[in-house]
Amino acid sequence: MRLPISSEQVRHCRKLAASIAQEVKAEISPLSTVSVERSLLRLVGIEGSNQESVPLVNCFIDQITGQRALEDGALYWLSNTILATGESPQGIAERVGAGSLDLVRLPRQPRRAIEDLCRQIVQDALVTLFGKQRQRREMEESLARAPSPWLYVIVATGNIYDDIEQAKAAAEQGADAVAVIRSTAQSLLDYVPEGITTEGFGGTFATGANYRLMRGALDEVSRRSNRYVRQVNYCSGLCMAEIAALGVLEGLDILVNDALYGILFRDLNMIRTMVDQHFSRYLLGLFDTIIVTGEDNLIKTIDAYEEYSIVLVSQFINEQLAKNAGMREERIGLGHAAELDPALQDSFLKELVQAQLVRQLFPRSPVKFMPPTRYKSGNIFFAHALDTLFNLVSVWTDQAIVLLGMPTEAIHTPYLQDRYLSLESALHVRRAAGSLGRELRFLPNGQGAARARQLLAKTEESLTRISEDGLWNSLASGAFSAIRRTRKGGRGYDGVFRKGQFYQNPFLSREIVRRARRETAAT
Amino acid sequence: MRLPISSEQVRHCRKLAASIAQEVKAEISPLSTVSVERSLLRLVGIEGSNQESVPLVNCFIDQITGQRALEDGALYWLSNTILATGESPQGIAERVGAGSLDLVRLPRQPRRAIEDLCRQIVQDALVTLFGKQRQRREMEESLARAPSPWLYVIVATGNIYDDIEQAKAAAEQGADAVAVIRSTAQSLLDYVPEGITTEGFGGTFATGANYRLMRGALDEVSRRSNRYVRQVNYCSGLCMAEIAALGVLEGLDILVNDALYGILFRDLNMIRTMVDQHFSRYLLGLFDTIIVTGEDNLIKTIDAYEEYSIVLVSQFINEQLAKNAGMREERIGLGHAAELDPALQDSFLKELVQAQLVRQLFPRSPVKFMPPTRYKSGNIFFAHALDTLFNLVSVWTDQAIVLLGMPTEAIHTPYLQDRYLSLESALHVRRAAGSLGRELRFLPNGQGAARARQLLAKTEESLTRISEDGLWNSLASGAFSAIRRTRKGGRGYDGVFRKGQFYQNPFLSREIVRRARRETAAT
Amino acid sequence: MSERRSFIRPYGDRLNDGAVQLSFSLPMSLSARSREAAKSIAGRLGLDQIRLVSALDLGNGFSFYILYGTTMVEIDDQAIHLTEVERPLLDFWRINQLLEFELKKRVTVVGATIGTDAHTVGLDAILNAKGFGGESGLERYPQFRVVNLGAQVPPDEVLEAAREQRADVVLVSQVVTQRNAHLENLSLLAEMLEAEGIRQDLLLICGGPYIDSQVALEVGFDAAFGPGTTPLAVASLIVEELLRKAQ
Amino acid sequence: MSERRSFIRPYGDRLNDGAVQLSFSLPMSLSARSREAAKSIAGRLGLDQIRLVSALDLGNGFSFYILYGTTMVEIDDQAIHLTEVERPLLDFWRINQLLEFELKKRVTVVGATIGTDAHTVGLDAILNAKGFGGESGLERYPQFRVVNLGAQVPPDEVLEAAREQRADVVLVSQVVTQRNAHLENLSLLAEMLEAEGIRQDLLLICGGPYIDSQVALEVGFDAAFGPGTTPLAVASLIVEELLRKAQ
Ligand code: B12
Ligand code: B12
Ligand SMILES: Cc1ncc(COP(=O)(O)O)c(C=O)c1O
Ligand SMILES: Cc1ncc(COP(=O)(O)O)c(C=O)c1O
Repeated sequence: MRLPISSEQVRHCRKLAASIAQEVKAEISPLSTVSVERSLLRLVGIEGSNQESVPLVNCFIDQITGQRALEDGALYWLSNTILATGESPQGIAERVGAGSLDLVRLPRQPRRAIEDLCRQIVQDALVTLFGKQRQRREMEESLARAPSPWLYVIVATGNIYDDIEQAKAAAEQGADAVAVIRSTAQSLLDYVPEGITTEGFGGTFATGANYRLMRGALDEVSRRSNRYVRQVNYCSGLCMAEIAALGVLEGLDILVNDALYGILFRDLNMIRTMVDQHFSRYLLGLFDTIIVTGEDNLIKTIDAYEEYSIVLVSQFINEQLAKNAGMREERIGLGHAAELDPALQDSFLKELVQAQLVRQLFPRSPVKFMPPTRYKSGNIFFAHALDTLFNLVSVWTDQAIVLLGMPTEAIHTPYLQDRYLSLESALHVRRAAGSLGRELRFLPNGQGAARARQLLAKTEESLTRISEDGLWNSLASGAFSAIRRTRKGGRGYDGVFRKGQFYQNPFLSREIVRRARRETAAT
Repeated sequence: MRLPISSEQVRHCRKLAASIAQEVKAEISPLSTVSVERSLLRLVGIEGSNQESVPLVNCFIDQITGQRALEDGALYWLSNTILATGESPQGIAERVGAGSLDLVRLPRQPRRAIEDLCRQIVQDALVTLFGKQRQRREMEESLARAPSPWLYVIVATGNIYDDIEQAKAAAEQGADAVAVIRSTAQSLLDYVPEGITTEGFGGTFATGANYRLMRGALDEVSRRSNRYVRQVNYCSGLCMAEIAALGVLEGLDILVNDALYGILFRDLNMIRTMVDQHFSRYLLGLFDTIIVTGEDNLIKTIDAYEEYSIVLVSQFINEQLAKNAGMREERIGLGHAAELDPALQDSFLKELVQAQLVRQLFPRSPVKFMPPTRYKSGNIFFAHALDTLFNLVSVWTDQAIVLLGMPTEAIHTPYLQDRYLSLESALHVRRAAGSLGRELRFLPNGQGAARARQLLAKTEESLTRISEDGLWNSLASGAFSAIRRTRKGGRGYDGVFRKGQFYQNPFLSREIVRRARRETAAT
Repeated sequence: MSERRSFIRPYGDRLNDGAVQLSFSLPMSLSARSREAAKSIAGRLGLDQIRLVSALDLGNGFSFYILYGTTMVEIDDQAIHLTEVERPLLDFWRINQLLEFELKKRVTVVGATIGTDAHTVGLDAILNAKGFGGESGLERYPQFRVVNLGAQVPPDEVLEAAREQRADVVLVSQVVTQRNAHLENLSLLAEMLEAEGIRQDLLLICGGPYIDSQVALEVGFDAAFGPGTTPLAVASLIVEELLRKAQ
Repeated sequence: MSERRSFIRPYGDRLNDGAVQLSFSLPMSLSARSREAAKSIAGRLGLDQIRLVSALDLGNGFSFYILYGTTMVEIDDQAIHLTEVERPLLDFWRINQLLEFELKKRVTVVGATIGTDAHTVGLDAILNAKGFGGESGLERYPQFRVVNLGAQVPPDEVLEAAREQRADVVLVSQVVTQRNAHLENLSLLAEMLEAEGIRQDLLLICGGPYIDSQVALEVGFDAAFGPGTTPLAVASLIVEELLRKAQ
């Protein structure tokens, strides 16, 4: 059911986005951030927090930052310390956390030895992680395949134990992916809280321990119901890179990871965010994790019909940034949403066209489609009707991942039964309308085709302007949903640094990665 | 959004149905029934009942039947009595009702005088009725036009006053047509109850007085909301012809009127029903009233997917029978329904194809589409989702009249708020998807097209068999939903009679009708 | 996790939060007053933390409300009194065996939908060979003789048939329940059978989607079946009860 | 037909039938016992003629119920106590006129969404020139000076701004109410303003879709606005209250 659009124009959009992304990459290559460094420490196995509940990875980075030694990076100082003291990474981190070890005061070891050790530590870490990944994929393959689209629901009680009960129920009801919504504004924290949490606002904190509990629960239902249920969380905010590391460590399947979200909607610094997103995506790409982007946010506060093309603009940019970080298209789940005002004439047709256009522009992406939220009211019956139509558009246009709308969207974070009702409708539509897309065609000269062409033209125009101005200036001039951000403004800029001459990050080395893969395969 | 079907085959189906209808007409032409005769009395203005609450028209017909004088028909005896006594029709009927007048005992007046008087009475009656009809159409035209499809809801409290409150609310909520469901099995009564009624089971009695009250109420909302709201009732059962007369007298806009329903689902005699349906349709055709047929019933108890073609078979037959009675296609609202099991794979696509096929086979018919009922459960949320999909199919395939499904279908006759929720969903879909049919095409070789061709072939086959066997034998052999009826079996056969040599019914005279129209136009 | 604790409360977002959803219409136009009235009603039903989440004008002086609230009501798991008995189901083979070798007779079942009710699908699901939910109906059981009178049967015809056919079991279906039409029909039949002195010779069973077991027993029935009933459930009960009576 | 009578009961199919729809989940697997529990809960909420119309297994030891029933509760139309005041709305012109010539000052309004709440749309609807529901926001009124602090503002920053800007009115929005997050934020702000001794110089108003007026007044606010509030409603209240205070 293809829309008649110009493939020439699509190629041009992609080229423009690639040049925008390329410019960003060039600027951020020499940079790293505190979050990236902490993620490296997590990847090599450091976990836990000190007596004041400060995560050990933060203690470590804070110490070297305080000593103005951050530029050499976490792995340099870790290796140096191992060589100097013979202690384990975790042991070292614990002593740093307790305040009984001063990293920078130790004598600097020979550069060559440090480099070798770094490579060894990283290779070992990669072998462990690749091994875990292999086990997970084996488990997935041992179970029946989930039909398409995947039905994605959220749990958001604030208490991980309640989340787990509800996630298990949702999985049994037919959910293919379950996301734990984060406690509001975790994006703003420059550390990842530790341990199991039972209090949160509008959601549950993302912590390694919470991830692990949920993973266990979902694995249990997956096995029981012979259907692999995917675990989702948010990889955004000041700890974007660290969350990516945790995601990889704890075996998450999908992470919500958007290059622009933090900048636009959390007022995070743009340079910081770009560096963090790059490394987080690099990591997720390495372990073949799916990311989904957050373009729904772009049309939550502006006219979603008139300004819809901003979604496409952001998708093209997100795609190229992720590809630059080494991800393959099959893992870049671009986001979009059905947020048109139901009072609009032909709103269903318009949503259908928009959804099909996205599907067609990014044919290999596991696109993630999000439901109506803005125009929902407390009328749970009408909300359910709207969601059912949304489900139909999703199935019909063959979206890959569908976040299900809730009848109580305008009331509360979903109750147990709300999720059931949503899944029931979506499962019905998936069964009832699975072949629709193969049976119907758009008229080449209808209003639908015209809308698609108009959207693509507008997207091309915006991408042209952004590629001329560069991403930084475009963010400053309000090109995205009229939000303006300055280059050095926003939270987290002080966590960005230029890598020094001793800086080490062998995770980026193709050579080490290749060796680790070979080693994993051999075991 | 046309389905690729053979127009040759469609023409053949229509020809077969025409021959079936023609055979019926030939057999029933010499016949009349007590119901037809009572309807004539009603048309010339007789109303009310006697002290034992027996309608005067029944008293009249019962008396001549008792005297074995039915064969000459009601109008003969009425005119004879007028000539003999100089009394008014109503006065005569009242005396008959009171038992103080013996019609058959009066001396027979000259045949010519009787004929002339009959024609005069009928012409006067027609002038009055054409006048009423004109007023009604003028009112309709003075108001804004209802968008398509018309949204049709039912009220069914059993109490006409409650019905009126609910009908007015529904009209204000956006209903275009309101039907008062009848108290269960009124079909089986061989009289039309009289007066205003406040008790009924599963519905409200159809009476002239109830019609009048509802008409007043709907006219009031129509004017207030500048939208003509149509009044619907059931014209079926042993009083089919009489109800048609009442419908015409009281200005109803739409009557549910099916040629086979009474035979199959109420075990009424087939000859009786055929005579009644013919005259009822003749009358309704005269006053350009819309009829809607009841093919939904055919698939309520059989496999609605495997046996769907019976709907099409019945539609072709209903169409030809109605045309034989003088109706034009624009007033023959053929019925169909979305009753597929939601558990069926691709059920949405299948419903879409079936709905489109009906639309295409009967392009000028104001087809009436009915919602899922069989597979609804007490889960009002899922029921609402199903109805929303049904609404989409309705709008998409451009059905003319859509009976709205209720979230509480499996629970109770609709509550006030149930109708609101249904209308809300349907109004949304009508606005949101109004252009869909103009934007999309079926693939010529998809499973949809194959289904359409298969259905048409099966229909042709059945019609061929029925036209070979004749309708009577086919009804006996279970050709319709496996229900078997014998020619002389079922209720009401004793009310059928062969018209005698003095029999009079000038309503059937083209000449009289033409004169009446001319007279009406002149005033 | 199955039964968690012995005191049970509604669960919305957390164990024991008591969350409940409510909706109803009022015969008032929508206004601040009507919204207040809606909240008061929820309050009088004992709900706390009431949230009026939707208030819609229905036209013609009516309005509709959707509310959420919490209730402190809790049910003692141990004290739940079952009106609906969860009977162990026998199987097809066992049923016929028990009838043939224990009860030692072929059982005659007379079935009908009574009054003006024309809904046959439910009763047919139990009686017709075709059955329901993948199970065969009673006609398929060699040890049952089924006489299905169909729909719209007046109670006196049921009585007549029961006597003529020497019925062991009478099965009646009632689907239309608006204004309690079914209760009149059911009571009337039970009374007639009693009056004719054959009530004690029969098992008298009714069914239908809106039948309240409690009420059915009160008007004189031996058992009542609700929505989703399968032929096996009915056959099992018949065998059990007939064997009990025979002892 | 508008207000029909002075005692009001829910209406489903007939005046005074008291029909009510209810739904909730239970932490029990679906079974005859759980269905009974659901019916008992409806009974304990005071419903009669309870019909359990849907009982669904939610998996993992939970189940969901939809019920209908009737209630005898009735509300005395005359005795409805309005918490939500239906204030006569002034118009744009009249508001500016009153401020200019009666109150004789330009009113400074400081607005913010406080705590970690990031929902700005609601407050912006009231404050931004663009407005809401076809009405202009307060920025468009010549007699209002609007300082919109945006979202995620800690209460102490609101206090600071109120003092610095010499605010006449403080408007706070709270949308996230899960676990009563908003109540903590609102109380904290009210207390801080009190402690700093500037509470009495201000009109303190909050709003948001799930704010309960009653509770807002209890924690120290002068007024609260719910879903669908228009700028005119807020402006009218401000004028009225400031004039009253000025007297
Ligand atoms: C199909 C249907 C019809 C068909 C019936 C065809 C037929 N031959 O049966 C037709 C179109 C004729 C029809 C007509 C009417 N219907 Co009807 N109909 C339905 C519908 C859509 C499905 C019923 C059904 O077949 N269910 C499937 C069967 C298998 O389920 P079941 O009946 O519950 O039976 C199971 C159990 O209850 C139990 N059971 C049932 N009986 C018995 C008996 C015994 C002894 C036992 C052991 C078990 C048992 O076992 C069965 C298998 O599990 C329902 C709505 C719905 N979705 O439920 C409305 C519904 C039942 N109908 C309704 C009404 C009002 C009518 C009419 C009266 C409307 C009117 N005024 O014209 C008419 C008139 C009919 C009449 N005189 O009774 C209402 C009843 C409202 C109420 N609570 O009182 C309903 C609920 C629709 C509505 N919301 O208004 N209907
Ligand atoms: C848009 C939206 C967002 C956007 C917000 C964008 C923005 N810049 O505002 C984004 C995507 C960022 C977002 C995020 C979240 N959201 Co949000 N969001 C919504 C949504 C879809 C619409 C809200 C809206 O804009 N309504 C339109 C405005 C005009 O209405 P309003 O707010 O009611 O305002 C009117 C009145 O209430 C009143 N009013 C409001 N404030 C004030 C103040 C004063 C002084 C006055 C006088 C009047 C007044 O006047 C306004 C005009 O009439 C709702 C669901 C829904 N459909 O309602 C969820 C919803 C509000 N969000 C919710 C949640 C939980 C979140 C998150 C916390 C989830 C998470 N954990 O990540 C996040 C985090 C945000 C945060 N830190 O607060 C929940 C809240 C649940 C609850 N009851 O606690 C909701 C209900 C969704 C849900 N069902 O879970 N959200
Ligand atoms: C892309 C994206 N990332 C992250 C989040 C949530 O994270 P936080 O509230 O911590 O910013 C959201 C919320 O909707 C989102 O859309
Ligand atoms: C075609 C048709 N006529 C009439 C009726 C109802 O009338 P009665 O119950 O009196 O047979 C129905 C009910 O659904 C119907 O479908």
